[in-house]
Amino acid sequence: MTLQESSRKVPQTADDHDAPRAAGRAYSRVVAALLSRSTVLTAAALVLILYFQQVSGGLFLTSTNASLLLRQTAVVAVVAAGMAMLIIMGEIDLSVGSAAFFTGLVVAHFQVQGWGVVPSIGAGVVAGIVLGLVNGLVITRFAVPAFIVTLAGFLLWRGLGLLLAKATPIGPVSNDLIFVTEGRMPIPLVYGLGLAVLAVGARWAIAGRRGAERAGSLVALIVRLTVSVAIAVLVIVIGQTPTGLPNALLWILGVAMVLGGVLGRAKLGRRIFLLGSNAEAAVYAGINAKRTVLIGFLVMGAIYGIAGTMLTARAGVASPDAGNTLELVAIAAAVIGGTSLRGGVGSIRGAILGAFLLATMDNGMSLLGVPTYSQNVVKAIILVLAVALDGYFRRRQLAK
Amino acid sequence: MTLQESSRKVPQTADDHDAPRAAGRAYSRVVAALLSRSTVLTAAALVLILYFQQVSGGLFLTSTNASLLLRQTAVVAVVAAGMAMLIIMGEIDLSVGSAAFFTGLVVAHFQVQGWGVVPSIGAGVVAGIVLGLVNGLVITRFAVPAFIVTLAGFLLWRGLGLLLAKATPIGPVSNDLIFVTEGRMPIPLVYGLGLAVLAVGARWAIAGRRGAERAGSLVALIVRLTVSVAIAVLVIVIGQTPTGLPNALLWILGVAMVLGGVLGRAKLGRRIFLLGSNAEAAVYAGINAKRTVLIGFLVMGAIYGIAGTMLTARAGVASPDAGNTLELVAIAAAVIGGTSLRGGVGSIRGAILGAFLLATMDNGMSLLGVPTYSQNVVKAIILVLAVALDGYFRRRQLAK
Amino acid sequence: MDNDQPVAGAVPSVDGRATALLVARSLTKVYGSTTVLNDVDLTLHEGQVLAVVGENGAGKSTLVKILSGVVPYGEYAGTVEVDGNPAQFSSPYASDTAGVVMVPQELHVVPHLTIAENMFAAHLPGRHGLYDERAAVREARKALETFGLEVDPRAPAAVLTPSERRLIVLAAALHRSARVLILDEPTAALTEAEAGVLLDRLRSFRKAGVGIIYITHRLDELKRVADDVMVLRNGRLVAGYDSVPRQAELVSAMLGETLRSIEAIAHVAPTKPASGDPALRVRNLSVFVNDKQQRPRVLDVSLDVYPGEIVGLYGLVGAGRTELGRALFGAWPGPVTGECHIGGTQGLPKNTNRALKRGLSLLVEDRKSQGVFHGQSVSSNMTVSMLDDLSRMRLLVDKPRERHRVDEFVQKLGVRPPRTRIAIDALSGGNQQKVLLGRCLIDDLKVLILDEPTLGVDVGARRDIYQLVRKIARELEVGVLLISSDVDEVLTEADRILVMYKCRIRGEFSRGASAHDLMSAATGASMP
Amino acid sequence: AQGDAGQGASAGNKGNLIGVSLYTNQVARFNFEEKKMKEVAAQNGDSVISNFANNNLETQLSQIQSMFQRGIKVLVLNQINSKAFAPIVSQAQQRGIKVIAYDEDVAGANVDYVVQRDNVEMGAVQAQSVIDHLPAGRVAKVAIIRGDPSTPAMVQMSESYDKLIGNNPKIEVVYDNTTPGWDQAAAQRNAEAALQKEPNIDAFLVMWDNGAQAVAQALKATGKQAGTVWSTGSDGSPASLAYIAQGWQGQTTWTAVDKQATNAMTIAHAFASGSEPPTPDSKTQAGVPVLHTPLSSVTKDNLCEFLTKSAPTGWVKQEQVFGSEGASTCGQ
Ligand SMILES: Nc1ncnc2c1ncn2[C@@H]1O[C@H](COP(=O)(O)OP(=O)(O)OP(=O)(O)O)[C@@H](O)[C@H]1O
Ligand SMILES: Nc1ncnc2c1ncn2[C@@H]1O[C@H](COP(=O)(O)OP(=O)(O)OP(=O)(O)O)[C@@H](O)[C@H]1O
Ligand SMILES: O[C@@H]1[C@@H](O)[C@H](O)OC[C@H]1O
Ligand SMILES: [Mg+2]
Ligand SMILES: [Mg+2]
Repeated sequence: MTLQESSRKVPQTADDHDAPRAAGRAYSRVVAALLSRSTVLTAAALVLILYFQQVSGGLFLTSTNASLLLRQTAVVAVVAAGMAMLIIMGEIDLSVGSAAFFTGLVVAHFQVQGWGVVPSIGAGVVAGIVLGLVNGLVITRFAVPAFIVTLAGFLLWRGLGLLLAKATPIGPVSNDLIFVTEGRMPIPLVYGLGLAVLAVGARWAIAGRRGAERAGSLVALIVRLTVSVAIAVLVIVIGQTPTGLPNALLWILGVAMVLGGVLGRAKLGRRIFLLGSNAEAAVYAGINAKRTVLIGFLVMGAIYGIAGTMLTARAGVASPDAGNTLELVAIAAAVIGGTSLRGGVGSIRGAILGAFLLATMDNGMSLLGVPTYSQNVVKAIILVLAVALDGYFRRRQLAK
Repeated sequence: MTLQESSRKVPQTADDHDAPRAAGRAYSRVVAALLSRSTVLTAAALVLILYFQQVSGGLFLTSTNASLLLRQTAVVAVVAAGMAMLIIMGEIDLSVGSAAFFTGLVVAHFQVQGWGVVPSIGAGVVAGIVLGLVNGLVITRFAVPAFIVTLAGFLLWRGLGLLLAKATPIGPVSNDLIFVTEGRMPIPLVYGLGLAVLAVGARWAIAGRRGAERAGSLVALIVRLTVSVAIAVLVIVIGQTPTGLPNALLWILGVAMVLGGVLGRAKLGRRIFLLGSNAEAAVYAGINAKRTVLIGFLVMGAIYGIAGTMLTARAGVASPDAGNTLELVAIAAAVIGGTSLRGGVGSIRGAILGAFLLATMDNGMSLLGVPTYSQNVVKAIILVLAVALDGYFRRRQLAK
Repeated sequence: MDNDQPVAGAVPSVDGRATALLVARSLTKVYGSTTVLNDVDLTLHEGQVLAVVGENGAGKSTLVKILSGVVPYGEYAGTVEVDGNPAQFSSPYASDTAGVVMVPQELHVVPHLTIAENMFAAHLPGRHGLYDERAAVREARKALETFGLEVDPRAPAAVLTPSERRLIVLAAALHRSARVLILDEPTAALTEAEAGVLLDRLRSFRKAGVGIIYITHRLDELKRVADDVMVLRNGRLVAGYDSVPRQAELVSAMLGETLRSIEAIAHVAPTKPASGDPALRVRNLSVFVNDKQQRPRVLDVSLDVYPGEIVGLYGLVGAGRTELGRALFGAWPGPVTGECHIGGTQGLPKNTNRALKRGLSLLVEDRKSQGVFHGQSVSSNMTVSMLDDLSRMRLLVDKPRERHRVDEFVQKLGVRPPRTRIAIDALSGGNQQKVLLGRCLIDDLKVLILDEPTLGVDVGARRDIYQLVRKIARELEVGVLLISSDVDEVLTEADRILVMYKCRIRGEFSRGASAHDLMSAATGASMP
Repeated sequence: AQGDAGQGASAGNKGNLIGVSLYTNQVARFNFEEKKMKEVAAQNGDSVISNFANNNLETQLSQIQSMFQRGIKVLVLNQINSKAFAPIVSQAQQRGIKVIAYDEDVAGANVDYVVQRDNVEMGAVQAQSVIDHLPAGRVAKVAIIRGDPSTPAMVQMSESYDKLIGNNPKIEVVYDNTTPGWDQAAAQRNAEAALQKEPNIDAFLVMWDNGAQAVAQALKATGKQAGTVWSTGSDGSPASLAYIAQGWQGQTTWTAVDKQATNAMTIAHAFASGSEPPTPDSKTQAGVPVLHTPLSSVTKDNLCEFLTKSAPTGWVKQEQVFGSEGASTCGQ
C-alpha cells in the first residue's frame, strides 16, 4: 500500500519456509531470527501459554493438555498447510470445510460397513482427490476463478454429503480409526521422532554454521544445537508419560514435511511461488500455469481426504457440522502465519504455527471456561495484536 | 492465472462502471454490449426468471413477488456494492455481517427505548461509521492486512453484540422502522422514480449518441430510449399495484447511485481503481494510499449502519443470527458481478446485479419448494456456469 | 505494399545457409477492430540474425509474441513452422519446449524470489522434481559471468537495479540452448558496455547455428549484429534488406518520411545560461538504505538546476542516480539527510504527494511496476497526478476538462493510437512511456526529473520527447534533471552534465564535452 | 392482500397447499419430520411445500413470504427465533393463513395451534437422569455442556438445569460452558477442558446428542472405561444409540417426532378443510390450543424396546446401533 510496506516484502523471500536462511544473507542472522514471523508467532504463543498456565492454576502446561492441544490443532494445521500452498500460488479454496466433511463421511460410511482402517482411509483420500480434481479442472479448463469454483464447492459438497447421510451423524467408527489421530504414539515411534528431531536440528545448526559469514555463528550453532536437543528430549519425555504424544502429531509433521519439502525443495514449489508472485512473468518464463494449478488442487484433494479422516477419527463419528468454518479458520491460520493473500509469499511452517496459535486460544479459554462470546472478543484482539506487532518489529528493524 | 486471463482485463478500465461506453471505442459497440459482464448477468437472470415463471405456473412474475424479490435482495445488494468498492481498491471486509448485526442491534435498542425512526437509524449509522473507523485505523496505522483486521472484526462485533444483547433478539421495532424497507413506496415517490429513470435513460442514450463514431448509433439511441421508457413505465405501473414497490428499492438505488457516482465520477473513485490496480505505482503517482483506504472503510462503515437498519427493519427485530454469512454472499455477488479479487477491476452495477442473481435463485427455488440440498447444488452450478460463460464469450471475442 | 524492396528471408539466403529454422506465413493479428499485424511473412535460418525495426506500435512485439506462443495459436491468422513442421504454440511453455526462447520487452522479474530462481524459473536444475539450489547457483554464476555481474544468485532479485534485472534475464536466456532466440529490445535499458557484451555473445551464438530475431530501436547496433533487417510499419512488412542499409534509409522506411525531412530534424539545442534562483537546489544530500547497515546510496551530493535548464545526470548502473531522484521526489523509504530547495521553498518533500504539490514530478525508471496502472485507461493513467487540478469542488473529476487535457497531451506527445479510453496495456511500450511523461506535466511544474525517459522509445518518438522536454524547459521555465545511461542522449540534450560514480557526483561538464570525458568520470577513472 | 388464494388455485395445486418452514437441515430429526409430514399430507390428500432456512432468520422470512406467494392455506412454522416471528405470523393471519407453531411457540403472537416439544421438560428429563445416576455417599462432580445460548431451546433447557442441578447439595458443578452453533468440535473441546480440569467427573449433563458424542470421545481419550461416566443427550440419533449400547453415553431424550409431524399435518388438514382440529391437551395463557409431543428417556435398559417399538420406521436400523453383525440383537 505504501512504499514502506512494499519494501517490507523484501525479506520475506520464497525461502521463507526457512526464513532465517534466506534473510540471513542480507541481514544479520540473529536479528532476522528475532524478526521472522515464525518467531513472533512463537513468542505470542508462549506468552499466551504462560498466561493460561498461570490463570488455570497449572492445568495448561501438563502432558495431558499438551496432547489435547496437539489433537485440537491437527486438522486445522493440515488444512492450513494446504491452504497456504494454494494462496501462495495465487489461488484459494473455500470448499475445504465441506470437502473434508464429505470425505470424512466416506470414511465413516465404510467404517460402519465394517471395512478396515486402511481401506476406509483410502476411500476417503480417493474421494478427496476426485473433489480436488473437479475443482482443479473447472478452474483451469473453464477459466473460472478459484474463488467462485470453490464457493460453489462449499455449497455442493456439503449439500451432497447431507443428502447422502440424511444429516445424521454416521458412526461410531472403530477404535482403530480413532487411534489414527487420538491414539497414543507407540514408544518406538516416539524414539524415532526424537532422533528425527535431532537429525533435522543438526542439519539446521550446520547449515547456519556453513552459510554464516559473520561473528556470532558459533553462538548460533550452540543455540541451535541446544534447542534441538531440548526439543528431542521433550518429545521423548512427553512421549513416555501416561498420556504420551498423540498420533495426530504425526499427521501434522507428515503433511508439513511433504508440503514444506515441495515448496522449499521441489521445482514445483518454485513454480508455485513464481506463479503466485506474477502470473504473467510465470507464463513468459515458460511455466505451464494450468498444470501447476491443477496439481495444486490435486494435492489439496489429498488433504481433503486426510482432513476428513482426521475429523472423523477425532469426533468418533462423521457429524453433519464437521468442518464448518474450517475454510475460514485455515485461511486465517495461513495469513496469520505470514501468507500474503496477494500470492507469492508465505510458508507452511507459518501456517502451522498460525493454526497452533488459534488452537491455543481455543484450548486455553475453554479450560478457563471463558464464556463463548468473550472468547471471540479476546481471540479477535490477540489476532490483530500478533500481526500488528510482527509488522511493527519488522518496520522498526527496517527503519533503524 | 494465464495470459489470456490477464488480457481479459483489458477492456474493463476504471471508466468501466460504464463498461459499454469505455469498451465501445475499442470494439464495435454492439459486440461489446453483448459481452459485458452486466449483460451476461442480466441474460442469466432473465433465463432464470423465465424458467421460474414457467415452472411456478406464473407465480414468479407477479407484482407481489417482484416486491418480495426486491426486499430480499436489498441488504445483500447494498453490502455487495460496498464490498465491490473495497475489493476494487485491493482491500476486503470479512466483518461486514457482524458489523451489520451490531448496528442493527443499536437501531433496535434505541427503537425499544422509544426513540423515533430517524434518531434510531442515525445512531446505527454513527455506530457503523465508528466500526469502519476502527477497521480503517488499524489497517492503515498498524499496517495489519484488511483480511486479518476484518476477520477479527467478524469475531469481535458479533461477540460484543451478543454480549450486550445477552444473545436474545431485541425488538420488536416500531412499524415505522419496518416501513423503511418493507413498506410500500408512496405514489409521489413512484412517479419521481419513474421520472428519474427517464432522465438517466435519456442521458445514457445521448451519451451513446455523442460518443459514437460508428453506424448503428442511431439504433443504439432508439434501443436505449425504448429500454428507459419501458423501465420507467414498469416502475410506475408496478408502483401503483396494490403491493406496489418496496422502499427497499430506494435504499438499493441510493447506495448504488452514491457509490457508483464515487467510483465513476469522483476523484476518490479514480484513486480507488488506480490504487487497486498497482499500489506501488499509486505511491509514485502521488496518491495518498492510507487516506484513500481509510476513507474507503469509513464509507463501508456508513454501509454497516444502513445494512444493519435494513436487517432490523426487514426482520422486525435484531436477531442474534442477523447478517450471518453476509460477508460471503456479498463477496460472491461482487465477484460474480465482475469484480476481480486482484483489485483494480469491478463495478457497483455488476455487484448489484450479482446480488440480484443470487436472490433470484433463492426466491425462485423457495417458491418452487425445491429441496434445500438440491437448491445448493443448483446454485453452485449456476454460479460456475454464469462466470464460465462470461469468460468464454470474452475470450472468444478477444481471439477474433 | 508501397514498397518494392526485396523482403528479408522471403528468398533463401545467398550463402546457402542450410535449412529454414523458422518460417511464418501471412501472420495477421487483430485486436477488436484494429489490425496490428497484417500479412507478415518471415523466414529465419540457422546462424542468421534477423533484425526487426519499426516505430513504436509498428507490431514488432506482437510478431514475436505470436512466434513464442504468448499470443496463443488460434488467436491469430497465418501459420508458423519450425523445422518444416507446423507449430501451434499455445503458450511460451510450448514454444520453449520446441526450442524457441523469447526474452520479452517488458521486465518480468519477481523481486522477492532469488536471482537464480528468476533466471531459471521454468528450467530449474535438479532431478526427480527436486530443485537443486547449488546447481542453480553454479549455473547462474556461470551465466552471469557473461556480463561480469557480481551478484549472489541466492539474493532476492529486489537488490538489483532495473538494468541488472534485465541482464539476469538475458544471461539466463543466453545460457539456455535455444535453437531460436528472440530478443525484444534487449539493450533498451543497458549501458553501452553491457550492450557491447551482449552483441558479442550474439555473434558467437550465430556461429553455433542459433537463429536470432533481434528487435531494437538503437539502429547503430544493427551494423554490429544483424545479417538481415526487416522493417515494420503499421503492422505491415514495408521493407526487407539482406544486409544492413544506411541508417537514414532505415529511418525513412520506418517513419515513411523522406530522408530530407528527417535530416532537417537534427538540431543543436541552444544552451540556456544558468540565471536567477535555481529551480532545484540540493546541498549535501545523502540517501541511505533502510536497514540496519544504513548503506549509503547517495553521499553528499550538491547540485543546482536552474529554470529552463536541462541538466544531464550520467552514470553507470548502480551509481545512485535513481535513489537521488526518488529521495528528491519523497519516494525513498529510508533515511535522507541534507538540504533541498524546490522553487525557493526549503525542505525535502515528505511524500510524493507533497512533491507534486510543490511542483516537482518524476518520470519513473521501472515503467511496468512503478508506472503503469494495468487494466486502467490511458486517460486515467495520464491524469492521476493532476486530479486535484482537474476536479470540480475538489470532489468530482471534471470529465470534459480531463478529456480536453488528455486529448491535448496525446496530440502533443504523439501517443498512438490516439485513443484515451482503452486500457493502457493495449499501447506499445514506447507509447506507454509517452503517457507516463504526460502524467508528469502537472500544472505549476517547476522541476521535472526524468529517469531514463527514452527507454524503449523509437527514433521518431524519441525526437518528439526531446523536443517536448526542451519546450517544457524553455517555455515553462522548468528545471529538468535528465537521468540517463545513454551518452549520446546526455551529450545532445543536456545543457550541463553531472556524472555520478559510487554515490557521489564526480564530475561536471558543460555542453560539448566528449563521450570519453563522461565515461572516464563515470568509471571513476578521472577525479575532478 | 390481493387474491393470493386465487393465485394459488390457478397454479393448479391439488388439495390443500400446506407450507412447512423448518429452520435447519443440519439436524437429522427435521429431515425426518419433513419427510414424514409429506407422507401424512399425501395420505390426507394435501400437498406440502417445504423449505429449510439454513439457520438464518432472514432466509426463513424470505422463504415464508415466498410460500405466501404460492398461496398456502396453512403454515407450519418451526422458527429459528421465537421472538422474531410475531410480525410474519400476523401477516399470515391477515392473509387468512392459519399458523401452526411447530416444536415451539412464537413469542408475542397468537398462533392458531401449537404443536410442541416441551424443552423445559426435556431439560428436566436430562437433569433427572443425571441425578438418578449419581454415586452414593459423596458429593458428585458434574460437568454441564450447554448448546448455543442464542437459541431458545438452550434457554429453556437451561431453566431446568439450573433448577435441578444448580442448587443441588449433592452436586458440585466442576465445569459449565456453552457451545456456539451447537458445534460438535467445540463441544468436544469443552468436554476435554472439563476432563482436563477435573479428571474424575461423575456425569456430564449435555443438551444434545452431538454433544454427548463429543463427550464419549473425550472420555475414550482419557482412558475411561465404558459405562463409568453418565451423560445425557437428545434426539435419539443413531450414533448416540450405538454409544448407549456400548456404554459411552447414558441416555438420550427421545421426542416422538413422528407423532409431532403427524399431529401438525392432521391439524393443518383440519384447518385447511374447515373441519374441527383435534382436541388440545392444554392451552396457552392466551388460549391457544397446544398439543404436546411425548418425551421419553432412552437408556441401555430400554434400548431394545425403543428400537423395536417406539422408534418410527426409517429412523434407525439395528445394525446402526449394534454394528453390521448385530442386525437382530433385539429380535425383529
Ligand atoms: N492487448 C491489446 N489490445 C489491443 N491492442 C493492442 C494490444 N496489444 C498491443 N496492441 C496494439 O498493437 C499495436 C502493436 O503493438 P506492439 O507492442 O507489437 O508494437 P511494437 O512494435 O512492439 O512497439 P514498441 O516499439 O513501442 O514496443 C499497437 O498499436 C498496440 O496499441
Ligand atoms: N529497496 C532497496 N533496498 C536495498 N538496496 C536497494 C534498494 N533499491 C535499490 N537498491 C540498491 O541501490 C543501488 C543503486 O541503485 P540504482 O542502480 O537504481 O542507481 P542508478 O544510478 O540509478 O542506476 P541505474 O543506472 O540502474 O538507474 C543498487 O545497487 C541496488 O542494489
Ligand atoms: O439437537 C437439537 C439442537 O440442534 C436444537 O437446536 O436444540 C435441541 C436439540 O435437540
Ligand atoms: Mg514492443
Ligand atoms: Mg536508475
